[in-house]
Amino acid sequence: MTPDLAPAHEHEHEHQAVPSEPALRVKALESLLVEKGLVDRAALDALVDAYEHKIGPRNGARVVARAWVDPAYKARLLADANDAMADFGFISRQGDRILVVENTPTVHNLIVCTLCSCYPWAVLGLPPVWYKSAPYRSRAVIDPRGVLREFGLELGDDVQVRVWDSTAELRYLVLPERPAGTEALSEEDLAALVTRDAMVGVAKVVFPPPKGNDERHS
Amino acid sequence: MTPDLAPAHEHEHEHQAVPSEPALRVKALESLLVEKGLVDRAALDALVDAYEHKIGPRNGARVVARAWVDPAYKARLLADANDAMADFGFISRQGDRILVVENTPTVHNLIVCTLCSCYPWAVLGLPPVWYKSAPYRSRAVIDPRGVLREFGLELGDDVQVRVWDSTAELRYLVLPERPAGTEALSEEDLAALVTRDAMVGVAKVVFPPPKGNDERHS
Amino acid sequence: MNGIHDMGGMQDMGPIEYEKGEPVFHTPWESRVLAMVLATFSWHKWNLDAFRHTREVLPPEDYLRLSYYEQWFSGLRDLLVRRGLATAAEVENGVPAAGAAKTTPPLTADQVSPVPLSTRIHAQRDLQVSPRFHAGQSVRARNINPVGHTRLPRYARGKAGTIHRDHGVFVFPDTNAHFLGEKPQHVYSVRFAARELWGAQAPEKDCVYLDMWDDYLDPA
Amino acid sequence: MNGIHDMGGMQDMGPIEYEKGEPVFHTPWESRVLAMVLATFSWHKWNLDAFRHTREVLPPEDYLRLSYYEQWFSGLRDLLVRRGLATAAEVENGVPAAGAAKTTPPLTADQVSPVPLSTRIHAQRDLQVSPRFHAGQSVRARNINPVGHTRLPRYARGKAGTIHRDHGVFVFPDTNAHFLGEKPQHVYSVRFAARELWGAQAPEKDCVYLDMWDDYLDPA
Repeated sequence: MTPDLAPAHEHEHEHQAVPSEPALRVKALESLLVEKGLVDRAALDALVDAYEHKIGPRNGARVVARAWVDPAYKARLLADANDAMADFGFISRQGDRILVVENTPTVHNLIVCTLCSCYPWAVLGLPPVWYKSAPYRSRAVIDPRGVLREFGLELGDDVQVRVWDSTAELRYLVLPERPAGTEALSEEDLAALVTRDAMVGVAKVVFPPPKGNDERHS
Repeated sequence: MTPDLAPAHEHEHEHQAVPSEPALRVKALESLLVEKGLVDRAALDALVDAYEHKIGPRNGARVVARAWVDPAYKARLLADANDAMADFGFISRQGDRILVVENTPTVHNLIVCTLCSCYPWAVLGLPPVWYKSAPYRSRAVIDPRGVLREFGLELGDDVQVRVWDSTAELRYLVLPERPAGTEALSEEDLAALVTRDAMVGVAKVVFPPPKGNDERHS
Repeated sequence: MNGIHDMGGMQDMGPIEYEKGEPVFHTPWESRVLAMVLATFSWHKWNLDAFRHTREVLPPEDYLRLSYYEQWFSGLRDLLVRRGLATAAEVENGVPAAGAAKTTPPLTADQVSPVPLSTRIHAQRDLQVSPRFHAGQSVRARNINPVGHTRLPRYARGKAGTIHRDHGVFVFPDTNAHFLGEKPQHVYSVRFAARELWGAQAPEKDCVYLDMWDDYLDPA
Repeated sequence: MNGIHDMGGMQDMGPIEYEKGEPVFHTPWESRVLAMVLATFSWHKWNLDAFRHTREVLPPEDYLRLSYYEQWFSGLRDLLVRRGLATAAEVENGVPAAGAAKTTPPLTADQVSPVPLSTRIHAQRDLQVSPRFHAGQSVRARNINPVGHTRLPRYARGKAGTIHRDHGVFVFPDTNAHFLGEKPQHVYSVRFAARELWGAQAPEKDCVYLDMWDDYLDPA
């Protein structure tokens, strides 16, 4: 990777004397595709930039916060998520279908893709490695409560766990419960509380937010 | 391995300058067990010798040949294989249970162990690598005809395939069909025709035997 | 294909490894693989189902060992050659064949910015197709074991569930992945009780929802 | 445990690799592993079910990568330590701990020759236990998903079959593997139509027989 193509991470790797084997092979393929006119390097740069800097869980968090403060918006969101999210501009009304599932005191939703790694990119960005990993994919459907326990979330017997296995071209987003004590917070402040993990369903939104919570990367 | 412990194979490895990592680790464990008095080295040698030289598909072949020439023996074998095999001395009447399943023009039997590698050691010796391998174990139950095709055996639609998945402590042996043209052969000559593969059910016994058939190793 | 990718219900994959403050990409080359995969979709020489299937045909050992983007890279190389956008020699050497014509990329940077709305999956079809089922209906997932691509996981096959909602008409992955036609049909959200899937050990009220095509279902 | 070892029905493991004239052992160390595994059974500190389970708890990547005797070696080391015949340090260093007492091996060469009849599995029990089923009866395999050892493969769970014969009383692997008792019970040969297991694609007459314990079955 030349520095101008990947500025955000280059500093991590500049001390690496010998580029890794995959790095060389990927670079060779990119050269080929550019030289053959199959891809436009500027388009690749724009794609990387979009997923690295523009598309991430902040999108989903804004949606969640608005649903918390605006009951009419929440109703729209649960009825037609694409339509409601289009208000923010980061999704098209005709785009890939998103469904929002709501957590309540008696219902906890969890998103997984057992067959590959389907994930609501438009509102959460690219999935973290653990979401794509075999341990999560394999056990989320057979032992969701055990999986949640690994994430530090213990659910009572009175709570129904609903697991959504993303087997088709529908993408799921969990609408977490609004934590108590947040009545005075602005929509923007509420959005800052909402984590990726909560929108996948492996965590709850907590207030006040835990110190040193660096889950969020954008 | 010191030469006196593994005479049969040592010549294959004497040009190997550096012993392989598993060889060293195995040797270290054997030393430990001998020094602690947990195992008797002579007993280990006797076990290796038994499986390398005494117990193998020739045992099963003798049983099959006798069943072909002696209808009363065949009836006993199908009714109580341990009792019938005890005649030969290589199995105990109280030993691990063996069941013999008979191939006919309309029934073909195939043995597998999908969960591990169970195999009728007493009559066939130790299983070959392919029998223990994932490709065989996984597909023998879902696509036995495809598996048999890989072994060069195409079965007609009029033949029922019965797969025996060795999930418990019963061990299966296939009694293959006696090939045509063998009416004049002695029991001993018949036994020489019977292959391990035929007794697992991935082949038929053929006469005259194919040239260069080196499947049999004992 | 009943393969290692179909891992719902396996219990031996170890603990979940969570990385705090995980970056979007762990190395720059990962980002380039992502971008190349997305950009080459715009040639319409393959589809997402076909791309998914390239991962599924990896040997199980490789599937478990290779990282996500290594698998994507492998799948991209495979499709470029198989679908005629590049030759095996070109992909191997990273250099266009002598005399190869230069084409014009269908995806340009301005189509990507500010957000890549143009890299949609486009799997839904605005077609009038009769649904075979309706919300509330009892269904049973078929016991099929195709050697090709399917999105019906093994853990749900043969199990009884209830239609939760009708999502509309989508292309059918089992044919689409193999370029055998879109076979558009209704996709439903189907609810399965955890106990139906996993037996009496499962908590009584818990359930798993799967999105399932008409061809995966029978009336129960 | 629903694990990679339970591979009946998978379709992605590649072609069967057949070695012509395959030797009994490929290296001398393989033969020593076999012999040590067989000889240490005579301490009766573990059983075959427990030994099998040591393979099943290997990470799937290792299960697919390691050879059969490498897996055995790993399992033997595990049990020696876990069942108190040796310490982890002894197994690591290959040297008895200072001051460790020397015992007398229960298995001697004369018990092995000419053939090792003494290395039997000994899983059958001469006990009067009422069978829950009889030949000809229709049964259904239970849908259980224990995290421990079981010999009920996933591909048969929930499927209907017919009792072919009663094999008698045997120890129950699901408890025996974990040293939780023998729980002796009847084992049956159960016949399943291939179509019941794999759907309409399977040949009509073909079938698969599994040996199944009483606790794996319900009346159908």
